[in-house]
Amino acid sequence: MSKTLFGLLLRTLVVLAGTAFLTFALLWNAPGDPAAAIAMARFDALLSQEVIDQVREEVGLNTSFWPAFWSWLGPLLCFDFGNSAVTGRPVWPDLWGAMTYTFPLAFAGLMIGLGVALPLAIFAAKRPGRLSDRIAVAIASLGAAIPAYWLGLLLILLFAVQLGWLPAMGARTPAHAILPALTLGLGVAASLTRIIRSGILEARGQAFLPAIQRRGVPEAAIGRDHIAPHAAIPVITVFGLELAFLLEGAVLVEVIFGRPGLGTFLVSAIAARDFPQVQAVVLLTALVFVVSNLIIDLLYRLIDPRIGERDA
Amino acid sequence: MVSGSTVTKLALRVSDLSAMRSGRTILYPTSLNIAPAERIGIVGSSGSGKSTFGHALIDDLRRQGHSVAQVPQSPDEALDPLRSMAFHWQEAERALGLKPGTADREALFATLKIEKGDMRKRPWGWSRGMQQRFVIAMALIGAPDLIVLDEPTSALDPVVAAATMQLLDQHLTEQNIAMVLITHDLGLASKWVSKLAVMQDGHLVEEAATQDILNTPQTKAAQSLVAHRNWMALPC
Amino acid sequence: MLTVDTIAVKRGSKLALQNIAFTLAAGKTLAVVGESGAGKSTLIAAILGFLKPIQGQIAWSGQPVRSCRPALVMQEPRAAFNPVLPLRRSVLEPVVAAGQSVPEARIKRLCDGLEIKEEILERRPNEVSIGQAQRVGILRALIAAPPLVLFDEPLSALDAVTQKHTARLIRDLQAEEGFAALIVTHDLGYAVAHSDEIAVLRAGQIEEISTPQQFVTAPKAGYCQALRDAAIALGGLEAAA
Amino acid sequence: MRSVLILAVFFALLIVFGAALAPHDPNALNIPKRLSPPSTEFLLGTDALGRDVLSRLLHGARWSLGLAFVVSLISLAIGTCAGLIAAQGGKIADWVMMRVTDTFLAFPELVAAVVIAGLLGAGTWSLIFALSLTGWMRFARVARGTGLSVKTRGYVVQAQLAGMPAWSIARWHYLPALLPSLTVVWTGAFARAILGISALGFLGFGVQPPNPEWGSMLLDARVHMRSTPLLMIWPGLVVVTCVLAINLSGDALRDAIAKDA
Amino acid sequence: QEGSLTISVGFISESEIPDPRASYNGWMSNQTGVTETLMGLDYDMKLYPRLAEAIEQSAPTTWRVTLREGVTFHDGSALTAQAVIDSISPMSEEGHPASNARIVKLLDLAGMSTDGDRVVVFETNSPNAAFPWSLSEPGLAILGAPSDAFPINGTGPYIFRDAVPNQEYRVEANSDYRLGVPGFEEVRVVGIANPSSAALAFEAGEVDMVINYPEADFARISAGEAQGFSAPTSRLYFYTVNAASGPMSNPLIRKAVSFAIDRNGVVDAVLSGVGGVAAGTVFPAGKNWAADIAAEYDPAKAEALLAEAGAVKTGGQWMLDGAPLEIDIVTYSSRAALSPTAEITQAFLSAIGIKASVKVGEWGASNDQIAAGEADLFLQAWVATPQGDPGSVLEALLKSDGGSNSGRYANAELDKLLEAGRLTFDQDKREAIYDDVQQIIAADAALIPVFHVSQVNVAKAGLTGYQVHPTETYWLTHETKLAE
Ligand SMILES: Nc1ncnc2c1ncn2[C@@H]1O[C@H](COP(=O)(O)OP(=O)(O)OP(=O)(O)O)[C@@H](O)[C@H]1O
Ligand SMILES: Nc1ncnc2c1ncn2[C@@H]1O[C@H](COP(=O)(O)OP(=O)(O)OP(=O)(O)O)[C@@H](O)[C@H]1O
Ligand SMILES: [Mg+2]
Ligand SMILES: [Mg+2]
Ligand code: NI
Repeated sequence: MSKTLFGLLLRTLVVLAGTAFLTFALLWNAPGDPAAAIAMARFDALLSQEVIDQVREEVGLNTSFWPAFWSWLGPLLCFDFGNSAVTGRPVWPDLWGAMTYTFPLAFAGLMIGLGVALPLAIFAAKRPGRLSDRIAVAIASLGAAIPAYWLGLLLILLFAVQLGWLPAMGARTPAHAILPALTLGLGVAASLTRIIRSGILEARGQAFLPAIQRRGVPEAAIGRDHIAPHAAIPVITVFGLELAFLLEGAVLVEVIFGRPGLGTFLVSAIAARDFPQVQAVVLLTALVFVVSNLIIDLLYRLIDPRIGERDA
Repeated sequence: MVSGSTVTKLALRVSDLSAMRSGRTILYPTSLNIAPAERIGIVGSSGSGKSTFGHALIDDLRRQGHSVAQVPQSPDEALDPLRSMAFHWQEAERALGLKPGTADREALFATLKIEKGDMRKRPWGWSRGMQQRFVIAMALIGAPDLIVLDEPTSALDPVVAAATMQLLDQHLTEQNIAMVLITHDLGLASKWVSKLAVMQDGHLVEEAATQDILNTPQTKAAQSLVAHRNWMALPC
Repeated sequence: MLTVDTIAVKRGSKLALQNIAFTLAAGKTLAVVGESGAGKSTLIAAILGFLKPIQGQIAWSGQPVRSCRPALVMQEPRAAFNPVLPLRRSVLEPVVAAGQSVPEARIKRLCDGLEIKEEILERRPNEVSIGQAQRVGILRALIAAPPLVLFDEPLSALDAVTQKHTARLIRDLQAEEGFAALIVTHDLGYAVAHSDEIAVLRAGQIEEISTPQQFVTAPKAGYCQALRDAAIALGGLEAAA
Repeated sequence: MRSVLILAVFFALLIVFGAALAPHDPNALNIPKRLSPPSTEFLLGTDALGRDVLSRLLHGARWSLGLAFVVSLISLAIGTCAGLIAAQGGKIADWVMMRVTDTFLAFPELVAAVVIAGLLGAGTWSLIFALSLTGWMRFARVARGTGLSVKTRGYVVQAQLAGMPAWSIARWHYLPALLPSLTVVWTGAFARAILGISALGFLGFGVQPPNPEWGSMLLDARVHMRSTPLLMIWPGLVVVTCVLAINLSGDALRDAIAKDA
Repeated sequence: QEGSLTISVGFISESEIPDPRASYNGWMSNQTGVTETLMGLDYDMKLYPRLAEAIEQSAPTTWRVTLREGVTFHDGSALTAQAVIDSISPMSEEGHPASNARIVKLLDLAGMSTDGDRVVVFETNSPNAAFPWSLSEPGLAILGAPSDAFPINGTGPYIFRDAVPNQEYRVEANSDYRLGVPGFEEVRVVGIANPSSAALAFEAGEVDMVINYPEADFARISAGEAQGFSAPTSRLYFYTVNAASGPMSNPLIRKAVSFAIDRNGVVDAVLSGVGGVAAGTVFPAGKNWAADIAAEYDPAKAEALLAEAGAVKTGGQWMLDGAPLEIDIVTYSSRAALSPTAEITQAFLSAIGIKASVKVGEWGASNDQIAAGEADLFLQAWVATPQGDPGSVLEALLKSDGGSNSGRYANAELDKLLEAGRLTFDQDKREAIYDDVQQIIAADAALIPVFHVSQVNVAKAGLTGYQVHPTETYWLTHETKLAE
């Protein structure tokens, strides 16, 4: 137990350190003057060099790479993300605020995706190659094919402008999350549908299935108990990857729907070269990926304990 | 469990079963009658179409509405590597409409000497012979019209194989069940079945009482099988 | 020469093998018999290095066993073949890996001996019968003339005629090429007729190692007796008794 | 399978000959005729700068389809290799590979884009580089996931015993098992690449203005959504049709492969 | 006084709350009428006393500001000379929430003192004609002591209520406002980054007014019930020229390029005709400081100038010193109009036979390129009069030692004039100086102005008392209301 705990800690640390360092180093060496970018973000206007130099001094960009890196890293070890270079306010409360918008949205998107994908995939896999299959897959693929901003704007046009059923912009009430979650979810649904369908078809070819059918086990139970676990291995992989997609997708969706959130937070932070903010988001996403990867690994082993056994 | 003697079972009949795979006929039209509680052995050289015939037989009978239990030739074809043995067992019980735990598992397992097997493990956590016996045990839960066993003892050592055949014999008699035993082992067949069907190249070439075939095989296939019955009499 | 020096092997938390020690010289055959679940397949996995013994050593002339490119005939015939590839591809793997050219003559000879048509090598594993798959497995194991071959129930799915011819092929090739063979089998008749030594495995331990002669005439342990009786009861050893 | 081939040929033709079919210079401005509706002169109308939409779409195929194809293939190759190394290479390789994947996944694409644009300069190569660099991780994860379960199969054991080289085992035993899920991921990556090219174009590298490219045509048209909706509909339709077609053919390909199996 | 107004705006600066003086400019509080400054800029960009009643210069470095009578903060306390000093002095205290180094530098104060209750005396370190203009800077809001009820204790017609970072900024009416009762009980400002999304929100009735409405949709929407507002601001799109090397170091070629650009065409194509006005000079025509220089489009003259510069046209392509005349244009992507403007310029240049390429990158990267001489033209967008004063931006961009003179333009005469402008206090004399400055810039094409951005706003029918302000610093006054 303590060994797995240690392993978990190590893997988290390595990924966090890796991403943090890489991001910092790349951002630092990126073309353009970070002080100018920060100044632009602060004043929303171009400014003379003196003001920029002043900003540079203020946010500690007048040092070289390593001192800058350490002075950011030092407080971080005490779980202090530092202050934003643009607003001068602590990063953590704002980041937390952004998360409270993004995570529920991402979760809702994932659920919608799953809710659409599962029935559709099962329906499609019933008769592979037939018209019903083609139509179901086409519907699902549409989700991936329609660019998110197209879909988002269409949804707003239909449900907010034409029908007036749902609010279009902002994030004040839970109802505000419906359209963005739908936009996000339909994108997720597409790849999920296709991978689930593919997984089911793959699982259908297993040699033991005829015998189980002859044993008199009902079709539904076979699907649930035998096909689903076999199909699950590629599916959970993709499911985990959809997390990455969700965070990426959130960037667009949040902009379209005027929602504050991690996406908006990150985009403006990068544009403004707001190192502490960028780093905080990167660390957070890295953490999400480590944890999700860990869960995926555990699930693999749970579903198919042969995995990992021969490593021993 | 219903006592077998009170149930009168019907004769089973399949006619003109055939099978094509990858554009090749691997089973030519074949018919077979199985009297109630009759025990028929299907023998033939490897690749002669025994398993194919077995599958076709089961599918056809099930289509006719008979209940048939099956023991496939390889446990890989019978067990889902991702589900535990306990799950398979419960699933088989449920499929027969039994409440979980009603089947007399302990007795079956004891006779088959797999009582020490860990039911929480998945099939590949058991040795192949153990898996095969587990599949046989599953086939013996209910009281179907027919049990089709495809090489049930191929992975078993003689001690266990003998015990298994005895258990099977007893179950069939008690429940009045017919059996089709697919085997390459004439010695085995001679002991446990009353009628033999010999297959060759997708045809059922000879069908007669066991002793008749052992004593006076008519076709070349049967003769060859009879000639090579066991090791010690190795002629070559 | 294969040396197994008092090994113990764990499977999960259970001790599946203990105190196993024997040697197997080139050109010799060791038959391993024993009840199902005794640990025969586990022994093979351990020899090939897929399971690490928790104690003891296994070596081929002082080297790790895998370094001599041993061959294995698997107990589950179809599992040894990639389901999406024609059998020929899998069969040729040992040859390709060794960088040799395709030994058409040898394939022909093996096919003849195993009584399989060469044509079935073009099929995929689920398009052949299990007995055929088993023989293709043997073909694959023998194709590159390995110095050590491990057979896990090589004849279990074969009819008596094919069994005999297959057994003879293995014996002939062994005589020519001098590989060491370890054969796991339930078939006492086969063990007696075709091995130099018979090891009886029971509950993870070797109960007895003896020559076939001793095994038939003067079995030491009670289990051997039981095996023989059962074999007779099933109809296998009848004629010899 | 045939429909897939027809489609592939069609796309290839579009990439190669699309530009030649264009009735106008895709970059020729015509301000007096800006935002004109479809007419015989401009079959699909003109954009805000008076350029012919049809010609821009035809020229854009090279950028959008061609680049997306290259990028998704490179990602596929890198990702599959990485995933297989993780699955096949033992515990340490797996650990290292997966941590690298996590790191790349967590690493914001935007940062990568900004930096690569700066380091390599704007251009097709840095675009391909950036998109591949941020696109391979999905393949790696999928390849590893399936690879881990294939690893336990008997035929892999046999191949190892035979002493087959690792790449050959990967090629012959892992790849066929991976193909179905990889094709699904690949078609997804293709779609993402089409849109990704335009997203990165906005960061100032890759396809430079005035070169036409579907994604940025779509983005540019957004402000005209209500007044000149057709402007947004054309590139949208083209992107949707292509991505849809690619998705569907991916599935057909998958089924064809599975049937062969 | 009733009802509520919801305004959508591209982004809501987070730095306003809780102290609009802090670090950066307090635009939102000023725009929504929460805070007021001592001086103000009117709609013609002329300076007027706002909280001040009068401002006079008693010595080159001494400014006396007399406050209005009877002004109170939202919490009821009186605006006194001491209150003004208390509001400004923390800005130079490091670590104080109001700390604002930029404004401190702008003011460059040596000291502040009171002369009675209503007069504040400012002492600057050096003579600075821009000082009164600096007092209109939104960040120089005069605030009373904050309290829980009035976290931003301003003096304006609206009282700050609450804010959700990045999302919403809400104010309520100050019924005690000295000039009259404001027109709305409540005003909400919501942030919608994407203009198309904002337009949809407007159509869905979720917002009543959109600041920076998509120009392309302006004609359609204002043809319906909605009202459109559009007026030029001092935000200038212009080309910085690489005056140190390459073809642009030749003033004749610079002028030729300037003549080759049809600025009205640019405004039509890029801004749908409403998003800007063609720029002949640095300041928007008709407003304070603007010299009378019209935007000229004359391709023939452009070609004549090229010939005069020694270029020869062969095969429709201008050649200079035997090589084709090629111009590299760089710009950045953060403002949507930049890249199409550059593209059109490219087209206009090629129309007269000059080959041009466009590279869209980041502002910093593009700036580096022009500074390194790797590009010839750098399209940027600056607010030409950040506090209404004309000097600072021109000095930064064009003085030979200017901090943002990335094109390395150098002109001794211009340097001298700009210096004089900063030190001249008489308004008429200053105007004359900056007129000369603009003439030199135009004659030498020291930079190439393209257009002044118009702020394009849309509101629902009936909004009165609202105008677009040229520095975008003001939205609401107490007079802004919805007519029934
Ligand atoms: N993967 C596994 N994990 C845990 N235990 C296992 C595993 N495989 C086999 N065992 C156990 O190890 C013991 C020995 O199994 P093994 O497969 O070696 O038997 P065997 O002698 O080959 O039997 P058979 O003749 O039936 O094949 C059995 O009790 C079995 O349940
Ligand atoms: N899918 C298929 N495509 C082509 N031929 C097939 C296919 N399946 C089986 N066959 C062939 O059909 C014949 C009969 O196969 P079957 O499995 O019934 O034989 P069997 O008698 O059970 O043999 P064994 O004793 O070896 O199990 C074999 O020759 C086999 O090669
Ligand atoms: Mg068979
Ligand atoms: Mg075994
Ligand atoms: Ni013979």
